[in-house]
Amino acid sequence: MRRQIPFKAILFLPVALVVGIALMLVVSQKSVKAAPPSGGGVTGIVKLDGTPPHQKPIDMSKEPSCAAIHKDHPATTENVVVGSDGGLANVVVYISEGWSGGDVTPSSQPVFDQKGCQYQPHVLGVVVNEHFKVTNSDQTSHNIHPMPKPGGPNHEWNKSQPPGSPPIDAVWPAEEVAIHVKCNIHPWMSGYHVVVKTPYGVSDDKGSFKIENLPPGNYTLTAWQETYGTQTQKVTVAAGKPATATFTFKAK
Amino acid sequence: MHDTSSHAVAHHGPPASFIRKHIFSLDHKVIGKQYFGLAFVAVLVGIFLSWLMRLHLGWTNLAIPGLHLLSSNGAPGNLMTPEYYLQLMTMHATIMVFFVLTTAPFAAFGNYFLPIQVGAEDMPFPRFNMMSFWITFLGFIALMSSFFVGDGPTLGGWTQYAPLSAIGQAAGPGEGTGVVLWAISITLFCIGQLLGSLNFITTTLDMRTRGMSLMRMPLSVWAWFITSVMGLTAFAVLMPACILLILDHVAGTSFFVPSNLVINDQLLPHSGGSTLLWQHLFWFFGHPEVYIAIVPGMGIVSHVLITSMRRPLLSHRVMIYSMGALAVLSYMVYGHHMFVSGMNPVSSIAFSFPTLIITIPATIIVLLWLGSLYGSRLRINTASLFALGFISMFISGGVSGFFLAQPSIDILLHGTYFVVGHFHMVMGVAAMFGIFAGTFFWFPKMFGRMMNETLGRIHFWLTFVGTYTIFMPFHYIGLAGNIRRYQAFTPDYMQQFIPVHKFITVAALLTGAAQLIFVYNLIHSRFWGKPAPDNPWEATSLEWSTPSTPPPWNNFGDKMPVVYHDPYQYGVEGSTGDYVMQNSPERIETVRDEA
Amino acid sequence: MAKLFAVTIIVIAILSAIPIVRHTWWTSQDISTHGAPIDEQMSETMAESGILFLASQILLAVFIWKFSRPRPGEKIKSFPGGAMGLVIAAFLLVGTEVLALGAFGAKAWASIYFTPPGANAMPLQVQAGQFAFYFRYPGPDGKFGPLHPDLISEANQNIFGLDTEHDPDSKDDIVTAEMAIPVNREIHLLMHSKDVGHAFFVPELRVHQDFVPGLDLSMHFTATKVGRYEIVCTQLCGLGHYNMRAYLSVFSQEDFDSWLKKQATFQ
Amino acid sequence: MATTIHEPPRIEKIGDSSRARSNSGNGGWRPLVPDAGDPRLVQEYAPPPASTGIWVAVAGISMTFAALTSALVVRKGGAPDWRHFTLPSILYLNTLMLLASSVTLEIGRRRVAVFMGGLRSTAASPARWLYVTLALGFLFVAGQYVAWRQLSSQGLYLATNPSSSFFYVFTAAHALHLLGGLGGLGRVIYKLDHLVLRRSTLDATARYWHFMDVLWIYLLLLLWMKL
Repeated sequence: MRRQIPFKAILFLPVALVVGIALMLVVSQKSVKAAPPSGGGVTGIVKLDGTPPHQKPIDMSKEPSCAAIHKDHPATTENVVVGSDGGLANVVVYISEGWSGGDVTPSSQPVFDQKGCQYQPHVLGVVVNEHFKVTNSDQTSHNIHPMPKPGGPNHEWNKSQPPGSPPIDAVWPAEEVAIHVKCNIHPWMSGYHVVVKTPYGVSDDKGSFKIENLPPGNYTLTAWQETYGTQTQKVTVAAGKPATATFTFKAK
Repeated sequence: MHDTSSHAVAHHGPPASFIRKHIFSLDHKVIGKQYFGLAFVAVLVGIFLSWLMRLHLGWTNLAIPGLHLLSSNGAPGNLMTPEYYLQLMTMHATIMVFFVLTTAPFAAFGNYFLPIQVGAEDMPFPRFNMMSFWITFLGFIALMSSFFVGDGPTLGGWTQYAPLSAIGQAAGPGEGTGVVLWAISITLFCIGQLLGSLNFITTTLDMRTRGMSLMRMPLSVWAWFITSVMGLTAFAVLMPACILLILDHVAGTSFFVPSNLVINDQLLPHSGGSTLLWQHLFWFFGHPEVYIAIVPGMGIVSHVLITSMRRPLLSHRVMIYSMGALAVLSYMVYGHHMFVSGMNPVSSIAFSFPTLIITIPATIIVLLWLGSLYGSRLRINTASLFALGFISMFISGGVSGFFLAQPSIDILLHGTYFVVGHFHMVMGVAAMFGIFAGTFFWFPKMFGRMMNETLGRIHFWLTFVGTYTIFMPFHYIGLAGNIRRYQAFTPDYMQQFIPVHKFITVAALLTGAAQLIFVYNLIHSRFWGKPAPDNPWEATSLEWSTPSTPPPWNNFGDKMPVVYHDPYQYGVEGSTGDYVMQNSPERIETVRDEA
Repeated sequence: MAKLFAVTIIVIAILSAIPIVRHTWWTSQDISTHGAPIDEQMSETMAESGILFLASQILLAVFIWKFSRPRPGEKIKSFPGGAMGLVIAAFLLVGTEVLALGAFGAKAWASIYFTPPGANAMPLQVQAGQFAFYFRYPGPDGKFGPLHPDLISEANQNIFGLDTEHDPDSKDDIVTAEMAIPVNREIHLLMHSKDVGHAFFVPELRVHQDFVPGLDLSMHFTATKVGRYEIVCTQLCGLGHYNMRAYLSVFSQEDFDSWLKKQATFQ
Repeated sequence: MATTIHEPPRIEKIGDSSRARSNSGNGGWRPLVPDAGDPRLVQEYAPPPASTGIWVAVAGISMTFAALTSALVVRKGGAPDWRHFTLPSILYLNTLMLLASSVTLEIGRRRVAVFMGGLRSTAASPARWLYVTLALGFLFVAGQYVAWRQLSSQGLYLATNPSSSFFYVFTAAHALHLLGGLGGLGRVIYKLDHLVLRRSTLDATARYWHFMDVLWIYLLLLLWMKL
């Protein structure tokens, strides 16, 4: 029949569509494997000298489910988080010189959680090619938008995560200190990814940090804080004897 | 070769090869069918997208099985993300407005029947006509391909307001490559329709057969002619606007992007552009565009209805003048889309009056249909049911225009579901009813087979009741302040609308499913339908006087028709019954215009 | 079939009209001083177009019912008055209707948009951005400090881009995420957008205006009823459009003063 | 219902004098088919759709440039960032070339008309002047390109300033349409060589070319005043 051909052509379109979609779904994934290093480490503390800047409270009334979480402890900005003893939290201390141990093995898959319309942790340290999970514990959609330097090896991405959807598996292919992360839906949400090639530690509420599994040697440590920038310090790690380091940032 | 050797017909001989016959055909009938096929594919995609959107609006946290197959970023864990909803919405609107409501009633039926109805052998520029379709097709491909680029199609709505659409990825997912593809697609579409309009206008002016005076052209021809004049002016404005948008997006110019925009805490490099400029350019096209979608429907419905009523309209001329008035006024009213957009408030009033006045020709058109129905001998079939349904829909959608024409009421209704209900009824569903009426009416001529009448009626009933069930509630919740283009209803006062949305979703799914009856009917009848006689509806216009059904490649064989009568000579005492065909030389007592 | 169709049209028309007549869903209660003419215009238009809607649908149905089964041999009849009659009817009926609507509507519109704000109007600035509204009160000095778009940092909650170190006028400015206004006091709202187009819509307040990037617009209004309302965005502004909203609290003057004082401590 | 009997084919009395003298002898509004209805005879009488088509195309293109013009006026009004610059002087030379091309085309068109009129004794190739027009057209486009290079060497690129943006957009849009005209001209020459050229095609192409000319003068004035 001479008229059958156009009809078949119509049928072909959805088939082509389906095939096209299937092709789009082929996702390649890399895995990280390296030999476990051993040895000592560096412990230390990060302090803030001076009066910490005022952290403005965040009014989340437009997102009631988040506002409810912060009912008793109002959420504030987290540019400078200072603990009781002047310890400075959310500082990433990493080895900027002297590391010769090759690729670092991640101990467990880090999680970058969104809870109460804030990022937990506020600063996430990861090593290059380390897979980390982005999860959403809120009752609202979030939008994760890390903004690496344009033109660099790390590419900006921007994905939404409705409540209840599976974690996003992400990875940074190159070193970068630091990548600002924002949520497009909630403008106040702000966090950082610090991507390093070497062992690192992130300071806790008291300002103390710990870098483990360092072979003996001379190292240069760099501490990065989102408001105050970086400081460096040289340390020597002897066999079986962890080194200590103290960083002090000056409040402006 | 001689000075006067120019000839209006026979620009091409019968097609020889398969490709020339079915793919790169110069035959206006094949091109019309290609447009019909394009619109058919597009409408299926559009309905599918609306299903996904409706499911999400009814049950926001519902995981739609398999959705992640369409877009892994847009639907992680089968849950629709906010941007994916808006992307689906934008694509639904763009596909429906451009590739369905413009292509089907105007480009598809117009291409097929305009030359036949004026007694021409073909369009005067068949190569342009072929290009017109294939450029439009490329535009459709460009639009669909945006589903497969990095961050998916654009989410900016079919209006693509700058600067959201012009600043690129910075504005969020769905504002990257998708916008460029959208703008390319619309630019191509404009070029395609400009070429089409060129052919339509020239055919109507120059290619009429002997005796086919302007006033003897059927109303469908008049509607297509008026539409193509509108298209020529409207698409010629949208095209450069889209190109400027692409430049802003890609080349860093600042036509539409003002200074000092801060996104993600970063100052954008643009400066000095005017965001209202885009709105003016867009709506100067955008408002005539809705008439481009509906006027062919009016022509088709008049044509079908007159045949079913067995009498001409009370006045052929008044109908033509009213459609012409709609076209002229449509350029003066576009500002009513921008009442609260920061335009000078004086111009709001200036735009309000023509908008209100445009209801007068629209009312005259409706009254002409109603008045002509009086005392007619109405034959009920699927085509006439859809034509009557069109009138009902057009009335329902039209009265809400009184509200939206007034800037003071627009304060309450701008950007609400009231607007969504209004345009879905008046230009969406009504135009679709026009397409359905045209399909049932002309299918026998296009494919040589009758469509199944029983299935047609079942489809009509489900669609008629279903569309009212979907779109009437839109008006109610719009009145109460439900904002459109929301993927979920977070404001406290909108919680009360969620049950209504659930109801609408169920209605929309059922009505959408009812369209499968039409799909089945179309495909089944295409191959296995009853063979059609040459003039199944006992109609008078020239398309029913072709020597074969479907018509031969040159429409009328070796003998061009000569026209002796006004187009709709029904209710007369002719030798064949109560009608006399336009090209029948017999003497009759003619029906006269009553204006 | 035709009779069933006629009945269906009438049933649909009546069912469609019921929620409107019963006000099942209706515009929210007006709390503004300027809203009355809008509401009046709304009910006028509703009545007139409702009558048109019902009349024409019923006419359509009746004609379908009556003329779909002609007796054999019956001649076609013409509508009394013919096309000219219909045209005249359309011009007289709809023409006068739309002119009246247009004239009264223009008056309502003019009463809102063509009047300048009073001298005592309280200035208040609103900035729209993806995807939240933020508000700024001038503080005790009554002056807004200048804006520096390059200083905007949402992470530091410097939403407006104020330079409190160098601009003395900015020091006492109060920035909030909720809007609060005193009742029965005219507000002069200064609007600008930080990024793309947005809109400011408070249904109860009968206030609706787009933010146009690159343009500073202003509106003025007076709220007459204490309560908590919502401001929503009606202009598609990106993926978080649905979530762009803020609360509007209308307080008594005392409550407003203490609210503002409390907000000042958060700066 | 009035009573008349047998209305013969009505011939409309739309008195458009320019159409009345159209070469088809009956005017574009009244395509006549002999009573026998033989389409082969139609060729003698039917009007040239190309002449109508070209006016429709001119209307559409005018609309596009009107839209761009209004964009320029709106964008310039109240924009503090508008930077004036002097138009590259080669534009004036280009203008002369384009004007000259219109003259040569008109000469060519007359020669071809005479040739088509049957006076084949004219020894010279009738296409000669058309080739000259074609060459001038290409020179114009090349000249426009030189103008672009001049601007970019001054550091004025597409995105530098709205004034330069509009300059590039306008000249590029015009050049694209002109290239279309060159294509049409090439087609005319090809058809002439193969003796299949229709008078209406020649006339339509010439009209389009003159329109491009007028459009360019308009654009030059606009750019000269506004930039």
